[in-house]
Amino acid sequence: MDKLAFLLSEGVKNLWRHKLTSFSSIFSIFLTLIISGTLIIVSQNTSKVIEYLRDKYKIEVFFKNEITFEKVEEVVSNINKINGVRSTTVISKDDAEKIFKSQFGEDIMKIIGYNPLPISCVVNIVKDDTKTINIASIINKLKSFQEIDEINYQGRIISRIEGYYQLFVRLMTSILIIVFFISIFTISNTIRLTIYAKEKLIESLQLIGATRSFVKAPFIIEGILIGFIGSALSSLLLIGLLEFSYDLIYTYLSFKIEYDIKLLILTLCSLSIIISFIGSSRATARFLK
Amino acid sequence: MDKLAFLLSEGVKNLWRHKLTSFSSIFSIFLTLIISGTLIIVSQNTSKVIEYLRDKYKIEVFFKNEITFEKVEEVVSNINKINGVRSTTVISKDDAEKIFKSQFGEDIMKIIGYNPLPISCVVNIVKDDTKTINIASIINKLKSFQEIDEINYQGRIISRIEGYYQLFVRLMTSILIIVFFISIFTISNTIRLTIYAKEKLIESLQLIGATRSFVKAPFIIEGILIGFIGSALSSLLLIGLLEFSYDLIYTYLSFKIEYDIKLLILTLCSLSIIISFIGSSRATARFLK
Amino acid sequence: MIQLNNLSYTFEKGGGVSNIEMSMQDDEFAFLIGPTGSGKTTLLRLIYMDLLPQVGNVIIGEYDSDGIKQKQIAFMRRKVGMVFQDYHLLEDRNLFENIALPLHVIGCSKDEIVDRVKDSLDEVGLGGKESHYPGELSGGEQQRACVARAMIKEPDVILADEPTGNLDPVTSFELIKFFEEINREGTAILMASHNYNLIKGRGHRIIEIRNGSIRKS
Amino acid sequence: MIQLNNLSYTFEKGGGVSNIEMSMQDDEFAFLIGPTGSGKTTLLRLIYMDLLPQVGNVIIGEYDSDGIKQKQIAFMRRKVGMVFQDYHLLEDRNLFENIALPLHVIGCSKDEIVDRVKDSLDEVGLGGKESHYPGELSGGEQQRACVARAMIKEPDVILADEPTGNLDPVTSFELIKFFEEINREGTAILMASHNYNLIKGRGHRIIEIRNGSIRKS
Ligand SMILES: Nc1ncnc2c1ncn2[C@@H]1O[C@H](COP(=O)(O)OP(=O)(O)OP(=O)(O)O)[C@@H](O)[C@H]1O
Ligand SMILES: Nc1ncnc2c1ncn2[C@@H]1O[C@H](COP(=O)(O)OP(=O)(O)OP(=O)(O)O)[C@@H](O)[C@H]1O
Ligand SMILES: [Mg+2]
Ligand SMILES: [Mg+2]
Repeated sequence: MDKLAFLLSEGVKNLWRHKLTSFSSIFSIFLTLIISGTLIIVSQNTSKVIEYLRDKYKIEVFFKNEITFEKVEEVVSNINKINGVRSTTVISKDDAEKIFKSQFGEDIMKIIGYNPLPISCVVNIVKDDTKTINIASIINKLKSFQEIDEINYQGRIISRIEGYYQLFVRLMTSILIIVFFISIFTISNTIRLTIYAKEKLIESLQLIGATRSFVKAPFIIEGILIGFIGSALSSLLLIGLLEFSYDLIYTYLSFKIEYDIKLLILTLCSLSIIISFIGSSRATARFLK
Repeated sequence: MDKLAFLLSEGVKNLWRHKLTSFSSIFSIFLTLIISGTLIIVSQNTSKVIEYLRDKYKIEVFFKNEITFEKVEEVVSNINKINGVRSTTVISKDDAEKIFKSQFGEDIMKIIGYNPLPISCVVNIVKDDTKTINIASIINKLKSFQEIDEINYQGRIISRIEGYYQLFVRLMTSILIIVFFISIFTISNTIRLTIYAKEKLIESLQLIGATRSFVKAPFIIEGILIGFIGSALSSLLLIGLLEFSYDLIYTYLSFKIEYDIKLLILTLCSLSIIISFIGSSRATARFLK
Repeated sequence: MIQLNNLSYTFEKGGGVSNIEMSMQDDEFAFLIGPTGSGKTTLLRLIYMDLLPQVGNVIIGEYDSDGIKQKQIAFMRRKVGMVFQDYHLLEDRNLFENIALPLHVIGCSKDEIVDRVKDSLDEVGLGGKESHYPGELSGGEQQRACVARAMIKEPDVILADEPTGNLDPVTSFELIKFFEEINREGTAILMASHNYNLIKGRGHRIIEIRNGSIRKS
Repeated sequence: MIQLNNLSYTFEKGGGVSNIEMSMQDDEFAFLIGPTGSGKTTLLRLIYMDLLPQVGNVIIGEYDSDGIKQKQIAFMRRKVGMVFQDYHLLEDRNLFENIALPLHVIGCSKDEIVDRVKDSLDEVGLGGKESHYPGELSGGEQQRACVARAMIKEPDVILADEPTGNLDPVTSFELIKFFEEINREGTAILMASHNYNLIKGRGHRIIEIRNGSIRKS
């Protein structure tokens, strides 16, 4: 017990003695964990985000002027059967009139006495992210309807956003890998500095008959402390940020972030233990013969 | 001469001995200089960027339907006299017809036999960044014309972009100030570590009769070396990036970046000298009594 | 029991010891003498296995240097008290902490450590200097601290390298008497020294080393 | 000329020297003796102004400790050669670099440094060990290295603190003879020592210090 207390206090002293380098290790662990935490949350929400984005997909279809509303309804029911189409919303001539008003600031009925605008239909795409959507094939199928005059779609922009999202995930992953190794490196560097500063102590301990594990223990403890502080800080920040942004995002985008605090903290802690353990063993293995 | 060579070689050895912490100082100086370099370039281009953005400002004015083209021309010449208006472009009924076609995929002439769309006019705003524009007052003056039916303007979005630009400049400046102090701090920390490691040497030198400046010299040299490496690296990166992005930005935005390489390098070098000098004197003053 | 069989060790830059053949009983008190640079310190380092022999082997108690593991060396050293020629005191720990270190290593309780450190400091005449850092002790006081540290774990063997170099004749004489007392209680002592006056006529075995070889034993 | 006027210095934790009144001529050779912990090292530290007196003052050559500036202390020290009890050799520099350091400080040229270091190492019998680091030298060799470093700048005064503690009698005797030779060439020497046998009957002045005060001079 007293031996353990001794080793622990030695570890804390080591940490404190090199406050500044310890701080940089804590910071790099912190960074690693923030990034991995973000990635965990992102991956938990990926399907929801893609669903959310696809919800905004729409293809606008304009029908020929002579087509009656009944005919339109028939065509729309066929459109609904196309693979990849989730739902459709028909925009009647009255709806179109309102859109015209908002676009041009004019009441078309007043000007020409009747409504020349065509019936149109908004085609919504399936939201489920497990299915990859081939917009082009849907467009081709729509074009095959003789009743359809023009097809407008913003699909390109939105699938580009989806692409950005995936790029972001991939980028974060690569950054995560980089900062992961940087963390290991800075931790082992910090501990190496401590080992340098304690050269005499280490030598004396070995001459006195301390086993290798006794000599190593304070350095391993130092590393674990650094890891612990880093993971505590990053968990706090992440949870704080989540709590804060949850309401914000819900209010502005009506998107509910999904997360599991227990899983998050657990993952961060185990990651930090892995990093600090590898980092400090690397330092002690290389510098304590 | 031999004394100088001795002090110089001591300085280089110090730097080399703490490669890793030296690296972090070099990196923080590098960061500071990259940010200040960016700010210098940004401030040299501010007026051009604002001019570029204002070039995209426009206010759309719709005339009442009964107003003749001659009357419109008269009104437009009055609009041109408004303070803050640079130029105007009249959009005739024919132009409006084309816009309608592209929006609705329909030829309005074919449908109703005549063109019900109103004449409109795009009002451009002065570009000169020395004048701050009061969009609201221009709008009010436009509203006072009886011939005008509706006014559409994106001014808000674009002046928001201008606001973002200024926010960016301010943000960068604050970050600059922060990293500036972080740099001084990390340099003095690095040198402090060297001083710690050289405690015995310093003590021995003082006991042998070395003056304080002789003892300090290698540490100051170490600091200046760090500063020099940092400024060389950041100058190289900035110039490389500029050369690369100049063509790119010109091709895509037809915007020519203005910069003065000599001024840039000079500023970066003097900044790095200031930082490393303050940093190393701080360390030596505090830790060499 | 210490036994050195045909022991040789040569440093890369020259110097060292060669063909050392020697043995010591469990309760023996022996002096190791020889001119400066003759290999006394090297021989002692070989015995406590700070250096491992290039030729021959060292047997100390149950431990044989042949193929010994790091862990066993640590355990062996817990039974050997060493007084280093260059003290090896830790500059950043005070006298109390320096002397307590060997007890932390073997895992004593806090109370026991306080008691034993106090006793051993009193024994070497350093009582009251517990809070001094090594730099705040005189040369002779540092040397006695080193003796106290070697003694505190009540070792089976004491290897002392020039423990009186910075002591005045009176204090040196007291130290020898102290060593003799411990020896009588059953601790083997091997002490390297230049101080012929102190050594001679005390009836202990004298081992002379010259140029890395034992001359007479 | 060294002159100590009513000198006192007490450490925070106790110990030190008090009311020291003493003077030495430019060509004198004096021994400083006293039991361990009596204040010999403290007195020498006061003379080379590593400690500044709390009461009284030290005059060494043209320098007076009263209100002296850091820079002047540095210049004073260039004329004083010091042999430290704990050597103060730099562990991470080899023997050559250690000995050369004082010459770098006064700004000698490279060639001169090489020549003078070689000569002074030969003088103390360490020729050929230039590339050894302090940890690779025996205790006595380190002590002689320390003597060489003190001597290399041809000082006006040599302050030697226990320079024979790790030397065998023969080498110690040689060192004293060497000091006497230097002294005959006009260098003042003040040497703290425990080794009464070495000192007595050589006709030099002996200053005895006990409990921080000079007893007889
Ligand atoms: N690590 C080393 N590397 C190279 N040579 C060494 C090393 N340690 C000692 N030597 C050399 O080996 C020889 C014997 O050294 P040792 O320290 O054993 O002498 P010693 O008898 O203890 O002398 P002293 O009485 O001066 O302490 C010396 O010439 C020394 O220079
Ligand atoms: N820095 C210090 N702080 C506190 N006490 C000190 C300090 N230096 C020395 N002392 C104490 O002052 C007294 C005189 O020390 P000093 O080193 O002058 O003795 P010395 O005569 O050189 O002894 P030795 O022969 O053992 O070297 C000792 O009791 C010592 O503990
Ligand atoms: Mg030795
Ligand atoms: Mg002393």
